[in-house]
Parts: sequence; C-alpha cells; structure tokens
Amino acid sequence: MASMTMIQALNSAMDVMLGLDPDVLIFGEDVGYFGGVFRVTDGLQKKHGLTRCFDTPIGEAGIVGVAIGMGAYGLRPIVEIQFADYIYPAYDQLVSEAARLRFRSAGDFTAPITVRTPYGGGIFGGQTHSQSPEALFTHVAGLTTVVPSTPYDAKGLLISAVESNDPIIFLEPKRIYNGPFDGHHDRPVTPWSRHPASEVPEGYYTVPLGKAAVVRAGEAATILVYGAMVHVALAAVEDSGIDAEVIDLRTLVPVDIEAITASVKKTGRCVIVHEATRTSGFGAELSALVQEHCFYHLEAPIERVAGWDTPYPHAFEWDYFPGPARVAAALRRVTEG
Amino acid sequence: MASMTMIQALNSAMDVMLGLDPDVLIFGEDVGYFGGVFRVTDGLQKKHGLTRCFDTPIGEAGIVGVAIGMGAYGLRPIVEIQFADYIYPAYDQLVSEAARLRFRSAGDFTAPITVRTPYGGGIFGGQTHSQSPEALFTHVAGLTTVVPSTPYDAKGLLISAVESNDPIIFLEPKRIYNGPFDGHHDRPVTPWSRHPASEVPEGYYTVPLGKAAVVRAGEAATILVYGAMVHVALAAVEDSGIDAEVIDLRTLVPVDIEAITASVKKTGRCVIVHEATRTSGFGAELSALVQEHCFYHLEAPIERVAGWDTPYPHAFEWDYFPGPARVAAALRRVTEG
Amino acid sequence: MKNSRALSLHVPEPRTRPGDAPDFSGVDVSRPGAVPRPDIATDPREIRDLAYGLIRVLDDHGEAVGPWDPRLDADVLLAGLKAMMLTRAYDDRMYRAQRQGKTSFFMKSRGEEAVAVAQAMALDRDDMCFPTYRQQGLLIARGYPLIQMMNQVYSNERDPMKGRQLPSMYSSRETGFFSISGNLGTQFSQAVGWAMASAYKGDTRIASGWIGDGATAEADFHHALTFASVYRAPVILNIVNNQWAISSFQGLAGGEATTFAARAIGYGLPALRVDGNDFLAVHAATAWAAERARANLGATVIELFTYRAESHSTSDDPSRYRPADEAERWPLGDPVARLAQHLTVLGCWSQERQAAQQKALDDLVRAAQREAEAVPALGSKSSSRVTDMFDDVYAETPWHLRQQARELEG
Amino acid sequence: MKNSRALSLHVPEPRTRPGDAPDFSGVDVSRPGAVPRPDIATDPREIRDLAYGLIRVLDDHGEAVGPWDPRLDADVLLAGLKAMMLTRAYDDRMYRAQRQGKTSFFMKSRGEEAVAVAQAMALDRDDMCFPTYRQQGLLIARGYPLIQMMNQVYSNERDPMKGRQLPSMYSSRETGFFSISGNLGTQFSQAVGWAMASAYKGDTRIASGWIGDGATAEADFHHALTFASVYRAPVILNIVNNQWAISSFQGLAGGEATTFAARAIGYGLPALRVDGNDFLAVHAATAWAAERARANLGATVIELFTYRAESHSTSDDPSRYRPADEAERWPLGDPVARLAQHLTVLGCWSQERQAAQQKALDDLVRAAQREAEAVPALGSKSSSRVTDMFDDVYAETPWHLRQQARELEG
Ligand SMILES: Cc1ncc(C[n+]2csc(CCOP(=O)(O)OP(=O)(O)O)c2C)c(N)n1
Ligand SMILES: Cc1ncc(C[n+]2csc(CCOP(=O)(O)OP(=O)(O)O)c2C)c(N)n1
Ligand SMILES: [Mg+2]
Ligand SMILES: [Mg+2]
Repeated sequence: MASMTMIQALNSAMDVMLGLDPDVLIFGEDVGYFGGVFRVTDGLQKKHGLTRCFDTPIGEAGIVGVAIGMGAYGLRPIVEIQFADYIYPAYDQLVSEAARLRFRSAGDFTAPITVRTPYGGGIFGGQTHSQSPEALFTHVAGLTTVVPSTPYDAKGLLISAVESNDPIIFLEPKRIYNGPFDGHHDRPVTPWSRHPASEVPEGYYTVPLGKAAVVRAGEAATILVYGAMVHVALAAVEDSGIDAEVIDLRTLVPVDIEAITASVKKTGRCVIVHEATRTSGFGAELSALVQEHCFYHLEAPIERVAGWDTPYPHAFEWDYFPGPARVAAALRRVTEG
Repeated sequence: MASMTMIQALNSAMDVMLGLDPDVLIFGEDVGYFGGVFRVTDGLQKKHGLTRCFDTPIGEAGIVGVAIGMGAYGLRPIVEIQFADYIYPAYDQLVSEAARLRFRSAGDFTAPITVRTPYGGGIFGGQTHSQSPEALFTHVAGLTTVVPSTPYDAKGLLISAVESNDPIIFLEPKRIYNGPFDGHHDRPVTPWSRHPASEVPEGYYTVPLGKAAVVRAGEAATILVYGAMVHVALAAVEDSGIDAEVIDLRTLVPVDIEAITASVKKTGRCVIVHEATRTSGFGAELSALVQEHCFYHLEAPIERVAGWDTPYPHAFEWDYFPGPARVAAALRRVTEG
Repeated sequence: MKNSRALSLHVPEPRTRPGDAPDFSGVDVSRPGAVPRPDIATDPREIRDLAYGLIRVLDDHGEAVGPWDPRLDADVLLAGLKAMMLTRAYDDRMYRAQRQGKTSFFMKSRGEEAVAVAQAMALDRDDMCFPTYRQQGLLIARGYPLIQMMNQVYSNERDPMKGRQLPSMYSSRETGFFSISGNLGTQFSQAVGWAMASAYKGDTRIASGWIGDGATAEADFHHALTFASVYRAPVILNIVNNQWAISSFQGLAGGEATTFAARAIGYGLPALRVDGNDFLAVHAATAWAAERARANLGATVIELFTYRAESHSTSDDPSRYRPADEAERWPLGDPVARLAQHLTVLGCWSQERQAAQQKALDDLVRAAQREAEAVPALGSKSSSRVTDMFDDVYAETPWHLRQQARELEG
Repeated sequence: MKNSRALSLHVPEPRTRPGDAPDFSGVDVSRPGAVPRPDIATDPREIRDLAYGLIRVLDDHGEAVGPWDPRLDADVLLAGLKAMMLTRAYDDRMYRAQRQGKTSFFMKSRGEEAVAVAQAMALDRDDMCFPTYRQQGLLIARGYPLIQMMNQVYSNERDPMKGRQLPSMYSSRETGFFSISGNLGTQFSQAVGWAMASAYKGDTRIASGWIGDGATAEADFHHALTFASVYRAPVILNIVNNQWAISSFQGLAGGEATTFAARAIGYGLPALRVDGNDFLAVHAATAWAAERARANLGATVIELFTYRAESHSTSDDPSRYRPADEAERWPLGDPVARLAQHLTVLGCWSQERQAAQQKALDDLVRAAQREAEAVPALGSKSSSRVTDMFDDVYAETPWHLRQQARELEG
C-alpha cells in the first residue's frame, strides 16, 4: 500500500496493465514523452517503450477511430482525450461506432477501448476546460460511463475498464486529481494523503463496474452523487448537520439501481447532485428512476442540485459551481418538506 | 389555404422565407438540384436560383461550420442533415460553437442557423436511419430544439426557427412526412389530407417557439409527447378509452412548463412518451420537471414509454417502436395506480 | 489598390442533366500502358505524378500492355471473372427481391465489380478489409457463402447479424470483412487503427479500407490519411471514385479542382490512380500497395476511377439527376466485359463459356435465394427471437436491459 | 510471394530532447529571393512547387530581395515594427501578470508577431479574421484598444466578454476579429462560411482564417479546404507552423512526411510556404492571396513557417520536452529584430530609436495595465453582475434560466 493522489493512482493502474497485458497500449495528445498535460501518463513511455504510450495528432475522432480499429484487431487501447470539452469531435466514432459495433455485428467485432478524459470545473478553465458531458454518454446504449471519486476507486475502476470488453467512457474529475476538494474554495485544500481512500495497493486489483458505494450511511435523506461532487456532498452533510446517506454511484450506466432504491426507500427523501448543466443532465435520469422505483416511499420532491444551464463562465466559477451551500439548502428543503 | 403533407408544408416554409429574405439560403447533401432525399427542398433551387439552395460535400461538420460562419456574417442559413443519425460529425460545431457563440462573445457574434434533419424510426431504416437524438441537444445550453407533429405546425415552427436569432435544431419526424402514422403499423395509413392540421396557409405565418399545444383535452391523465408520437398517443387514448389530456410539446427546450404543470396538476397522473432510447432521454427531464413542479398533485408514479435502450434494430422495428399498445398500458397503470 | 469587384459564389454543377446527352469529354482516358511503374521503395516525393495519371493495363483490343501488367495466370483471371459475374448476378437478384417487396433495401455494385474482386485477389486472404457498402465483391471473391449474405439481406432467422442491420450491411470477421457501418467514412480511420495494431504486434497482415468519392469529404478521411502518414501504417486507403454520391457529382467533393488521388500528396503518401474498370490494373495497383505496406514502407492511397452504373440504392432514382444512358457511355467500359474480352484474346474464353457460366451462376444464386427465403423472417409475429434485440448491446446484459426485455415479453 | 517480415510501428520523435543540443539541420533555409512570384491568375496546377519552397524576402544583411519584395513604404514598415513590438510588450506584461497571480491564464505569441501583424496590414481593415489564440497581433495592428484586451484578460467589470472567457480569448466584431473559441480548428470552416456569405452577397470583403500546425489534424481543417475548394471561397487559409503543439513536435501532425502547405495540393488549391519570421515575405504572400481572393479566384493556403519561442501557455513548461535554447537557435531569426535590421539598412531606424520606442511602448502597456487593474474583477464577492451569467445564452432568456438566476440570487 502507498498513499497516492488520484493522478498517481490512475498512473499506477495503467502501469500495472501495461505490465500485465501486452495488448494494452496508451495514446493521446501529449501523453507520450511529456506524460500528459495533467501528468497522468508520466513516465509510462520511458518505462514501457515508445509504442506502448505515445503521442498522437490533434484529432480526437482520429484517436478514437484508430482505437476502435485496434480494438477490432484484438488490442485494448486506452486513449486520453486531453479535456472532456474536446471529446465532441470524437462523438460520432464513440456513438455510431464504438457503442454499436458489438450489437450491429452480433458480436463478430467489439471495441474494448477505454476513453479517459479529465472533466469538470473548479480550475478556472472557462467554458472549454470545465465541462461535464456525462449525460451525452449515458443516453447512448452500448457505452459504460464511469466516474471515480477517490484514488482507490480510480485505480480499481480504471483496471476494470481496461479489462471490460465494452467501450468505457472514463471521466476523471480533474478538480480532485490532487486532493479531495469539497467545494469550500475559500478554505485550504486538503491533500489526498490525509484521506483514507488514498491508500492504494501498488499492484493489481479491481473495483467492479456497475456498483455504487455508500460513502456515508444516514437516515434523513439520500444524496445521489459521483465524482468530485461526492466530496461536496459530504461537506454539505457536515455543514448542514443533516444525517444524509451519501451514495457515490461510480458507474452511471449501468447504474446501481439496487443501492439507490434501498437507500431512498429507507430515507424517503432524495437529493441529486452533479456539476453538469441541469436540463437533461444525468440527474434527470436519476430523478426519473427514483420516482419510478420509490414513488410510494417519497416524502418530499426529489431535488436536483446542478450546474446552471449556461456555458461554464470563467469569472463566475464559484457562482456556477454547485457548492456545499446549495447542496445543504436542498438537503434542508427535502428534509423539511 | 391548401391541404399539404408535412413535406409540402416544410417546403412551403422555406419557399416563403427564400422569397421574403435574401439572407436566407439553404444547403446540404443532395438538397439542390435533386431536392433532398425526402424531397423537402424540391423545386427550391429551380425557383430561387443555384446559390439559394445548393448541394454540399458530404461533411456534416463542414456544413454546420460553414453555416456558423455565414451566420456570423449576417445570413440565416437553413441546413439539412440528411438523417439525424448523421448529425454526430457536426456535434462539435453545434455544441462548442453554435450553442455558445453568443454567450462567449457576449453577443458580439451570433449563429442564427436552422439545422433541419429527418429523424425517428418506423421506416425500416435500421440503426443508421431511425434515431431520435433530441436529448443530446436538450442538454446543451444555447440550443433550441423543435419537433413538429403536423403540417401546420411544421411550417409555422420552421418559419419561427428561421427568424430566430439563435441556433435551432429542427427535428422532422420522417415517419409522418406523408401521413399521421399512429403506430398501428398493420393498418392502412391515413394521408395528411384527411387531417385538419394539413390545412396550411400558403403564405407567411408563424407558430411560436416555446409553446406547447393541448391537442386533446382530458381529465384522467396527462400525456407529454412530441413529433410522430403525438399520433401514437392519440391512438392509445382512443384504444384505451382513457380520457387523457395530450400535450404536444412542439419545442423541447425551452419547454412550456406552464402547459405541463397546468395539465398535470389537473390530472394528477402523467405518461411521457418518446421514441428515443429511455435512459437519459428527454423523458427523464420531463419526469424530473413534473415531479419537481407537481409532486404534491401526483397520484401515481410518472410513467415513461420510450424506445428500448438498444440501437434501433432493423427486423424488430415494431417490437422496438413504442406503439399505442405500450402507451395504452402505461395509461392504464397510471390511472389505476 | 482595393479591387472592389463584387464577389460571387461558385456552385459546381455537372456537365449534363436529365435530357442532355452524356458528356464525358472531361474524363481523361489516357493510353493503356503509359504510366510508369516505380519500385515500391521509391520516395513518395518522386512519384507525385502518379496521382494525376491513370494506370491502365487492358487496351481497347483486350490486350494487356505496359509495366503495370500483373502477368496473372489464366486461372486467376478466370476466377476473377467468375467472382465478378457472381457478384453481379447476386446484386441483380437481391435488387429484384427488394422490388418484389421481399426486403426493405439493397445496394448494387454494378460497374464496380473489379474494384472489390481484383483487390480481394491481390490481397492475402487474412488481410483485413474495412469496406463501404459497395464492396460485396470482397466477400464473394473470398468465398463467403452466398446464402449467408442472403440471410443477412432477408433479416431471417439465420441472419448472422440477427436482423439488426439494414440489408447489405454484412460483417464477417472470419472472412476478414469488417462490419459495415452505414455511417460514411468511419471505417477509414479504423482500418488505419487495425493496421497500426498489426504493426504494433509485429504481425505480417495488412489492412485495406474503402471510401466513396463523396465520403472523402468526411472527417474520418482526413484522420485516416493523417494517422496513416504519421505512423506509417501498413494500410491501403482506397477511394472509389464512381463519379456520384447519390445525386451529387464528384465535383461536389472537390473533383472539379483536382483528382482524389492527389489528396495523398498533402500527407506525403504515395498515390496511385487507376482505371477501376480494368481488372488487371486494379490488381496490379493493389499488389504494389500491398507489397509496399508489407515491406513496412507504410500506406498507399489508390483512387479507383469508375462509374456507378446503377442507382445509389433501391431508394434512389438516378434518372432524376443524370442522363439516363450515362452508364452505357462510360468511356472506360464495363469491368466484366473487359476481362472477358481479355480472356478471349488469351484464348481461354468464349461467348459460349460466358453464357454457360452466366447460367450456372444464376442458378447458384437462385438456389441460394430459395434457401434463404425458406427461413422464417425475423420480426414476423411468429418469430420467437424478439428479445435477441437486447443481446450484444453490452458483453453482459445489464439490469435495465433485462428489465426491458421482460417488459417486451409482457 | 508472401513477404512475412514482421511489421513494426513507427512513432515519430523529434531530433532533440531536453539536454540535447538543438538540431535544425532538417530545416530547409532556402536562399531569400529564390522563389518565383507567379501571377495571381495562374492555374494552381502550375505552381505546386510553391508548397515546397520557402518564400523569403529579407536576407541575412537585412536587404529585401527577389520577386516577392512587397516594396512597402517605410512608414508602413515602421507601423509594422511598432505593432510587433507592442504585441510583444503586451504579451510580456500579461504573462507576468499571470505569474503574479493576477489572472488565471495567458498565451504569448513571441516569435510569431510577424504572422499576425504583417497579415493584418496586408488585408483590408474590413476583411474578416478568424484567428486562433496566438494572433493577438491582429487586434493590435488594427488598433483595437489595449485596455479592452486587458479588461478581457483580467475578467474585470469592463471585460467586453463579461468574464465569460478564459484570458486571451478576445472577440471584436467591430475590429473584424472573430470570437476565439478554445476548441482547436473550429474557426477554420467558419472562415470559409463567412467568405462564402460575402461571395453570396456580392460583397467585396474577404475572410482569413488561422490554424496551428498541430490543429491541422482536426476535421475542420479538412472541411475548410474542401468547402473552400468546391465553392471557390474568397478566403485565406493560414497554417501557422510554429513547430510545436504543446509538447508535440510538428512531425506528429504529419510534418515528417511533407510540408503543411502541401495539404493544399490535394484540394486543388494554391499553396504558399513562407518564412513566417520575415515581415516582408508574410506581407507579400498575404497580399498575393488576398488579391487572388478578391479577384474571385478563390482560396489560397499559406503555411507560415515559424517557431513558438516560448511556452505554449502559462500552464506549460517547454523545458520538459525540448532543448532550452532552441528558440535562440531558430535559423530564421526573430521577426522583430529582422524588420528592425531592414529598417536600419534603409536608414530609417537605429538602436536609439528602437530603445526609445521600446520604452514608450512599455509605458503604454504599463499605463493600460494600471487602468485595467483599477477596475474591479468580476466574480469577486463585491461584484454585482453575477446574474450576467444567464444573459446571452439565448437571445431572450427563457423561464428556466430566469428561475436559475433567481435561485442564485437567493
Ligand atoms: C455520415 C453520413 N452522412 C450521410 C450519409 C447518407 N449517404 C449515404 S450514401 C451517401 C452518398 C455516398 O457517396 P459516395 O461516398 O461517393 O459512395 P457511393 O455511394 O458512390 O459508393 C450519402 C450522402 C451517410 N450514410 N452517412
Ligand atoms: C479540439 C481540441 N483538442 C485539444 C485541445 C488542447 N490543446 C490546446 S492548444 C493545443 C496545441 C495546439 O497546437 P497548434 O495547433 O500547433 O497551435 P499552437 O499552440 O502551436 O499555436 C492543444 C492540443 C483543444 N484546445 N481543442
Ligand atoms: Mg461515389
Ligand atoms: Mg503549433
């Protein structure tokens, strides 16, 4: 065991998989010699060789198209899209090709590719370095969308992603790459080393896809959340003093419906939190699922706390970011209701 | 007034706008001399001239990128994407550029473009000629998504779209281009000429964006629906004998929340119908909105009737298509609940 | 200084439209045998001219001439002729089945049979093909069972694609034929990825991708050429210039300004421009490119200059946008007739053998059709396999799909 | 026949890495004045060689030589020098402001000032520019107020972009400067669209787009060239080859195999390849392309061969991936120094004037900075304009955004 940041844990996951499986390789913009703009692939080219981890032309659709071809050959490519905001040029290859290849060929060909990309805001990145596009993938049958919230989960989930025989969209909340930011932007950030989930085995292990984690048990309400917002939700629970159960979904599709319904049936109240814009965000699906599965247990309207329906504004970062105050207010509303 | 099919009504809208506004022009794959694979632009090149309605290279991102540049110049281009299934290559230009140009430039530049595209299934088109990707646009702040269900609305909404100063995604339910298909695929199709909303003025008129239509008043439940599924919903009401109110949303974002809440508060029961895959479909947003706005009026869980979470299968078209029987069953469940 | 002349917008138009006499005066039909054949190791910079010539081997008399003559054995040529004729017979039959309402859709390859068949024969059997929807000849030349193709077209209970795909969207990993997409262009960069994987593994197999003249305007074309150039991928990138993209003539994809082969130049890739209706030329060019790829010298772009002799698909009516008799007037002739003429000149063929083979192939196709039609169609009320629809969305079917399957079963 | 040699994957690598001595032996520095200047009406097919040459006007002694000498008046050259120096002074100051924690981000253009400034001066004032983030010199050359640029960079209450964009993502319709995106490449096809619109309207204005060497790999590059070729759009398509794309050398975008200018050839477009650090050459090439566009002869591609002399952005540290002293060793020199040398040779410039101008510009920049810093920053607690965030998402703010604005206000 070692204490790792999320960056180190992700790096370790890839290091382990490059070591175990010669069919695993990594490519993307600036990921090779340089080790990625967030240094997630740092040292991997040097250790494993030029063709195992290399730079690409700046063409996201090309990167994903090439990865799909490699997947069809039998490799398990891991590709990095430098920022989730730049994944749209690859959207067609992901939606029309990766997601449907197994289905349309009745299993004759598959695309076991992992698409890693830093996502989310809180770094003053403006509208092109802050987006949370998960809902654009959760709507697409055939894709599995994964979002880790701790170093331990990040490594275990990434190894599961690489081993999955399906295409995985692996969204890395870049705001918590180096520490569990809880949304209190005016307070000093704690480093990962003080967080228990930064204890990460150095070798191989997995965290299963499709399984949520109850990161805090509680009785008063259920918070459904993932990624960086898990830490914001925990802060809101602390700030409000409301005994909420916090469920870290980890995989968005297929979502862990059992964990969700068990909790909401127990608490009767539900707050959904994400950073993505609200309208047609993944929170809408969660809200619909909860009311479908738990209607007769609900004692108050389900609340969604989300990014506003605007592009991510540079200067108003903290007015946009759905921080602990907004989550706590929602918690208060659902528990008072 | 003349009796028009939806194709004729759309054609007439463009004919009128080409006549009224020299800054309106049309382009897309095969839309020029040939008049479009569904013949929606038939005759417009001949009547208005080569540069007013012309063919393009097969590059959807190029088509939209060029349209945005023209919009920035001051024109109002109408572009056709041959099938909604082929809109993904243009997704980046739509999401990163058209949708955000006004915001990011603080109104310095705008993209008043209309992107028309035939969408939806029911024509045995298989997975690449049947998709309903509306939710991929409703999540994007800055885009307005419009879906007509009748010739009258199609023309009036398209003229509003062309006159809008924002980028519009205009989804044309191709299954009802030539007649109001109600989902009873084993019965003869009625032509538009027998439908009152095929009476269309020949000149200029508008149907406002952002306003729903109550296409059938009722007391027992509310059906929220749009596009081709409006006719399916009406058939389900007839088949089931349940006195449901049918609301044709017409514009998905911004959605007519007043019409929705007024109806659901009255009926206390709600069924949402769309053809797109269920998970993270626009139905999820509608469900979330309804429970947020009408929680204390709801007497049964909101039901979603939608396409299954699979690619559109060719042979099993009618097992996939959410026809009147599935809608009627949902109506029964919500009214019995 | 300012030149204030008003600008104007140019919109390309074909020379002729319905009602006009076909005009192929713009088509450069160069002399067979005229284009030199460089060594495969030649620096691409030295052979840019090949992008503007037209590699032709068969002359008007059916003789094979010039340095590109692949000197194939007669039995290879006979096999090629047979595969082309079978492709045509199959196409005709399936087209008719659609017209009879037996299937929903079909796409023929008439006029372009040499592209797929000669290329399949110039490649190794285990090289991987990433076709568009108009290279059914690849499957036929590689001996994929006709009945399997028909099962797919009929979406019947033996359809290897389980009724999921539009007719003619085949897939056969075993035959080295990648699943056809329906989305134009996407397979082109995938072919490059497959080739890169083969190189990464130290394999010896190469990949070959196809794209239409119209679809070269898609992004994936650019990505394919960029990645192929950067990583020197062992891939052949074929552009099938059949002059049309549904109703749009090739000038709308850039063909007014230069050749499609010339695109390669900007990426530093070698380009060959080939008479696509000349079986020998297509074979020779493909073999050159394959040899080059196998020698680790990287990718080659081939423009196959041909003509789409029929409608785009069963949904199309070309008489609305081009002169009705263009196909017959195509100056580079018909690939089947030209190879038959060559074999006749070689003394291995005759009108009688042609007629006999035609009949034998028609019978073969008809027998397969009968077999395919005897299998129940999927999606019919009697079909029990409706929940197949929920398989293969994921490797393991997740809860929400299992729930939906139950819901469908009622 | 089968060659069973194992394939291998080629991954491009630059000649040198940190710790190595810079090696520019691969850079072809051709003799100034050597490239011929064709008439603008020349068929692009006749001048493909221009894609492989390097148009240079200023020689090592600061003399202007050869057919591309634009013979500009001294006051034009002096204005160009001033704009380049102001751009550099501005960049330095804003970079430092970021380092001091006053702003979140900045991108300099050092070494590339001639690209933006000479091109702005060769265009008409009302021609429309679609820049990337490294052509701030366009704004400066066109006289856009420095203080406005700084207001944007500081996201302060006078920011014309209302605090919405990352620093250095300017927009000024009035200055003919399109809103910078942040997404690479997207503006390139938009430039073509704007030019097509101008042609459609019978206007006389042309458009000019810029893209980096790295970003040429994006789809929009391909779409821009395709549409520009097909519709003969009056647009200049500039590729700024500054050798680097963040940490990736230009070989990763295809630069190992050929020049970026050569891309034009595949679309039948004329290409000029220009010493981007030679103010006169850049001006001349741009004027040629502009004249051609205005004469309704269509688009020209220009590769501006230059060097990104500093970090990619304030988030970058180039010493991690390239030799530290590459910039000083760039064989084509520094654009400011070279134009100053030329003016000195002409007798219109001196070290004294240079120093005085430097000081004057520094003072100008510093004064503007003080002014910008005096304006309260947006997003600070005191800022009252937080609900501005909900404006301009749509022309008219819809109910859900109004509701969210109320929610934010509490
Ligand atoms: C991305 C995408 N856009 C549009 C279409 C619709 N479409 C199908 S075939 C076709 C024409 C293709 O022409 P070409 O590439 O020349 O191939 P050909 O049909 O001539 O073999 C078009 C526009 C599509 N299938 N995919
Ligand atoms: C679509 C997209 N992909 C990736 C990025 C991240 N990114 C920003 S700048 C850059 C390098 C661009 O290099 P180049 O085009 O050569 O321009 P330069 O910075 O050298 O001026 C990259 C990869 C982006 N902004 N947009
Ligand atoms: Mg074609
Ligand atoms: Mg660069």
